[in-house]
Amino acid sequence: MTEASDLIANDILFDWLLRRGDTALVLGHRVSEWCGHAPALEEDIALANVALDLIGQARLWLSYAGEVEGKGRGENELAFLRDAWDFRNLLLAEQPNGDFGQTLMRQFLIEAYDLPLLRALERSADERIAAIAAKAGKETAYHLDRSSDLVIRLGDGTSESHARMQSALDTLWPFSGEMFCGDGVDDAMSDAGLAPKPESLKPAWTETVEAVLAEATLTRPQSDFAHSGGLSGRHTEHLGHLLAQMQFLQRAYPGATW
Amino acid sequence: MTEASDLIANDILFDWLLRRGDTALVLGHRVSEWCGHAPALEEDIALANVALDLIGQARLWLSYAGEVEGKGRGENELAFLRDAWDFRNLLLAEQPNGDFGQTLMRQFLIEAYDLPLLRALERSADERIAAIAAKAGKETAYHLDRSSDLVIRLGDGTSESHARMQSALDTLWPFSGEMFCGDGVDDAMSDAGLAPKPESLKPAWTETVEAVLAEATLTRPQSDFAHSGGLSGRHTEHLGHLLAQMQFLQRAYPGATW
Amino acid sequence: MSEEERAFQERIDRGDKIEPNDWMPDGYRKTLIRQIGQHAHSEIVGQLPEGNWITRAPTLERKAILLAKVQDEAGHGLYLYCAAETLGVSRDELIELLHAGKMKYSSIFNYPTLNWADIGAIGWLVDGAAIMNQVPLQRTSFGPYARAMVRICKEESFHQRQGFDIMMKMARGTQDLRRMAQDALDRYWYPSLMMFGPSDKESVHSAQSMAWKIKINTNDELRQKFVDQTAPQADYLGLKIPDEKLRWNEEKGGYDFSEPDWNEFFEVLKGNGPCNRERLGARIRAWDDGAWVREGLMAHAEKQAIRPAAE
Amino acid sequence: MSEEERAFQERIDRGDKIEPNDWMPDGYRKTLIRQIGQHAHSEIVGQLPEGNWITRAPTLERKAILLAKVQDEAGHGLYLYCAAETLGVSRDELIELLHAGKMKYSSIFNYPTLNWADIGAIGWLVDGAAIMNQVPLQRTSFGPYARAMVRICKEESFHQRQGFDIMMKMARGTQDLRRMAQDALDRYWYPSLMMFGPSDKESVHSAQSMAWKIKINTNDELRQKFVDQTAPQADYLGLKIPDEKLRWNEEKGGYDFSEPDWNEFFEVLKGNGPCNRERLGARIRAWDDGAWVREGLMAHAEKQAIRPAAE
Repeated sequence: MTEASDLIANDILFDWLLRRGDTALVLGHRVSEWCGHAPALEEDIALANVALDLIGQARLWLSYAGEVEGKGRGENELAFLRDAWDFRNLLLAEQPNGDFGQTLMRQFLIEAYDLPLLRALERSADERIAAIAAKAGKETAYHLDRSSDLVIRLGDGTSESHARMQSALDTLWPFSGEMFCGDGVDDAMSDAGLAPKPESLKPAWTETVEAVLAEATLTRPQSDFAHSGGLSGRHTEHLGHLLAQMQFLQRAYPGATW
Repeated sequence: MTEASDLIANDILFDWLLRRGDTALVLGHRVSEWCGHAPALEEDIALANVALDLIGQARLWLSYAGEVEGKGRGENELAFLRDAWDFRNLLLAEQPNGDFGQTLMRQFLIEAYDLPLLRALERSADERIAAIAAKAGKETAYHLDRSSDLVIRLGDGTSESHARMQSALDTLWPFSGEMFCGDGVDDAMSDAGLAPKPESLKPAWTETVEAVLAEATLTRPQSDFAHSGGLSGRHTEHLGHLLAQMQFLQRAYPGATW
Repeated sequence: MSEEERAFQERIDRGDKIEPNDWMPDGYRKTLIRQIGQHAHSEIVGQLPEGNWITRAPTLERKAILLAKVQDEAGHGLYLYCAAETLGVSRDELIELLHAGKMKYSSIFNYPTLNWADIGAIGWLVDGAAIMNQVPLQRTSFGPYARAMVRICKEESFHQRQGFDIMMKMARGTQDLRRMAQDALDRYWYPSLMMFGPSDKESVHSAQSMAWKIKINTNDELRQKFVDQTAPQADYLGLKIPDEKLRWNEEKGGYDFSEPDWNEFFEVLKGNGPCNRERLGARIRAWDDGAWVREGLMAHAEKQAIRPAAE
Repeated sequence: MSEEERAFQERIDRGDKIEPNDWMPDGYRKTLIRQIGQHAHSEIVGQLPEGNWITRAPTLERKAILLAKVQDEAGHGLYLYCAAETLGVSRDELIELLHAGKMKYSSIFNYPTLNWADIGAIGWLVDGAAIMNQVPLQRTSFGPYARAMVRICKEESFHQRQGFDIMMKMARGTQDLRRMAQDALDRYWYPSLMMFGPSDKESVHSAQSMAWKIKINTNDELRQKFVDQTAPQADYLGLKIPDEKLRWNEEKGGYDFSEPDWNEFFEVLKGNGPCNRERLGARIRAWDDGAWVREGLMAHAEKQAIRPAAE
């Protein structure tokens, strides 16, 4: 049985696992903020389901990260006792929910990336990564089907729904480029056969996004300017506020068993 | 020199001081959330000024409370290291800002109570209380002038501004009765000549409120139903979220000197 | 009583299930619509107090469990609206009545969730009381309602166990956590007792509803059963039910206990609960803010309907 | 150059102050409106990054100091809009231009405040750079602007000292706090250098502005002065300026240092800074949400104006 730790330095693998886990955690948190406030009962159920899957994925990635780190931190220590600068999630994941259109567009843009990423990770030289990816991939395929469908229906709906979806796309587009900015961590993971280079996922993402936007009668923004920083801990101002809520109990009652 | 501690049990005085300090703190926090987002530059300045005065008052009351408690807690320990159930502020103070009209109405209803309260406290048998009240009273007189004036102008402005002010009044009115619900703490403070009974402040408050509402062409709600619980630590759901933000740094970095 | 009514009552007395296309008295239909609709609304509004802690759940596992629970509740709402729809009223109509204040939801959801133990207390006490109400309704005379109840009860007992598990962790935890657990019990005890409604002696509708098997037990019977079940659980947790009069009565084979403050109950019903304005306001805001989404989906469906299939 | 223009330039050369009712060239007026307006906008937008930490300030004293500071900034905005108004443009017109993206504010406020030390760094570095720009403007040729600057500079130096005090507390605090301080310096150093603008060699407006004494020093002079002042302060704090090339140059009597990334500067100007969309969005939202308030106050004033005084 191959183990990643034979192939790569632990701190690099740890960092890479945090990127996965933190993105799922922060995105799941955002989606969970909708609970009870969605535009229709079916959406309340669907959003809760997405949040639940993402929190589940976060637990798998973060538990593994904690083991790799080897300092005794588990999923909860990593989720609740790090400040924003130690989070490694994509900036896109932490963007506020905005209206339902903005939440939906954020999910679509990330899911269209996550799916090819997870598919590739199923072939990781590390069995643990491959197993997590296989489980998460099934969930994400379902989420992406759903978000694609809704983006199409709301993009090609009323003039108001079209305008809102276009505005959501324009707002979030500059945060999409970060998904494809590989760095040394990604290179090392790729060299070790553990993960694909982020750049390699761009064609699949672009294909999905362009097909859906076309059917949704939405216009892909011209600029390819991309915000970045999330993967190295430079976040937007939103993350700190999110964590202040998320971490309150663990911070206020250290050492308690819940 | 008379000292309260000769006249009353420390735990009662402590509780009473927390009511003053927590109300000022939580209300000041709410007002400070407006920073940079007010409807006009003059309002940004005025709201910052109100917040500043309230935080200043909170510091005086809470410092005194800490001394009375005698367990080494100062203003910061009391502000940042207690959870919601140990806060003793009025529920009205923790209500969300809503639109500018709701913030303004909240301030007016509390200031119309605080002014006669502080005037009475200037005659407290405890010199420290009297001194704090004298300082806070001057500030509050100014704030009340301002909020009364604005309530009148917006109540008797456009039909939209009238409707918004009326809605603010209707929303907040059920939280105003708590100000006049005295309990054993208040009785003991009153018996010791340290503070007035809350009930005794109702005529002055009613007079101010009715005069301003009349000029503002606003209708006083019929129901006298009153929410309560703040003074004994049963708050609304809002306070926990407010504290999660406010206390984050002190909780996340215990023992640091800022 | 007309011929039809007599035949209808005989079917019920025999234990037959009434199905949507069967003849039924207007009063039966109306009562059921009110009861099922109110139950559906309660599931939906009930998402809000628990939702208040999803973003602050203390561990990822607790967060996942709570999310799953709230998702179940939305699902229950869905079954129940479907059951109501078989009686000829649409979900949107019911929702409009809710938003207009013309239909109620369970008053318990007008109480705030103030610490994490409230999530435990809601599972333990509120879901516990709900189950007590609902288990007999699995045998209710209206088929779709009875079948929805079977499914709902199964999930609710699961939620109740999870709630009890939270309470247990907290009641056996640090001093702060024990204090939270006791605080939650103190606040949720009487509102839970109120969930069974005032004594049936004061209710005019009860007799008819019981004849129709829409209501199976009296409010007081269920309340007693709830107290008898819950009091030993509180003991087991080492928590104190906030009732000085609570004690085992050997003679009646049940606990004696204090009545909740029915004035408070009627105040909350009138709109003066701690959170009425907020709960209904949140639902109305969600509905209004979501109007463009529902309209967009409808417009798209209409476009699709008129497009040639080949496209 | 016309007779009037020559006389105007002579007054400036003599050191006279130009007052609002004096004759002035159109270009002088326009340049001043742009410069003062942009400065006013910067004070207003500048409330936002600091406002982001008011609710999370770590002690009550720090919260009060920060509130007072942000209040001062709104006050500065007010003086500056008043100074601009003397040139014949209203505050509302200027605000509309800002919201339409036709006037700028200082790009530094498009950077986020990510930890509490950023509040220190803004005081120390951003206010420090602002003062460096503004102190000479106390001698600018336009009277109302020069006078506004005197008042503003006094308050700004106070803010700078407070910012330095925060940095000092953190740089000498726990390991986490030291890390915050260094992180803030790392992120704010180059954006602060950018505050002086690109080298004047590339600026067409600079020569004319200097002749008119609207601009007193070149951008490069001020940037050098800023680095020379700040580098020893960083040493004193035990923090490391993120510039490998930074070193004292005995010969020129100043520090050598790396240029900031001017591509980033132009990207931020174009709207691609980390927070452009949010900052401007927040201001527009505040303005739009406040429309009813401004309209209400106006309507009331009109009613008062037509009411008999006796009322």
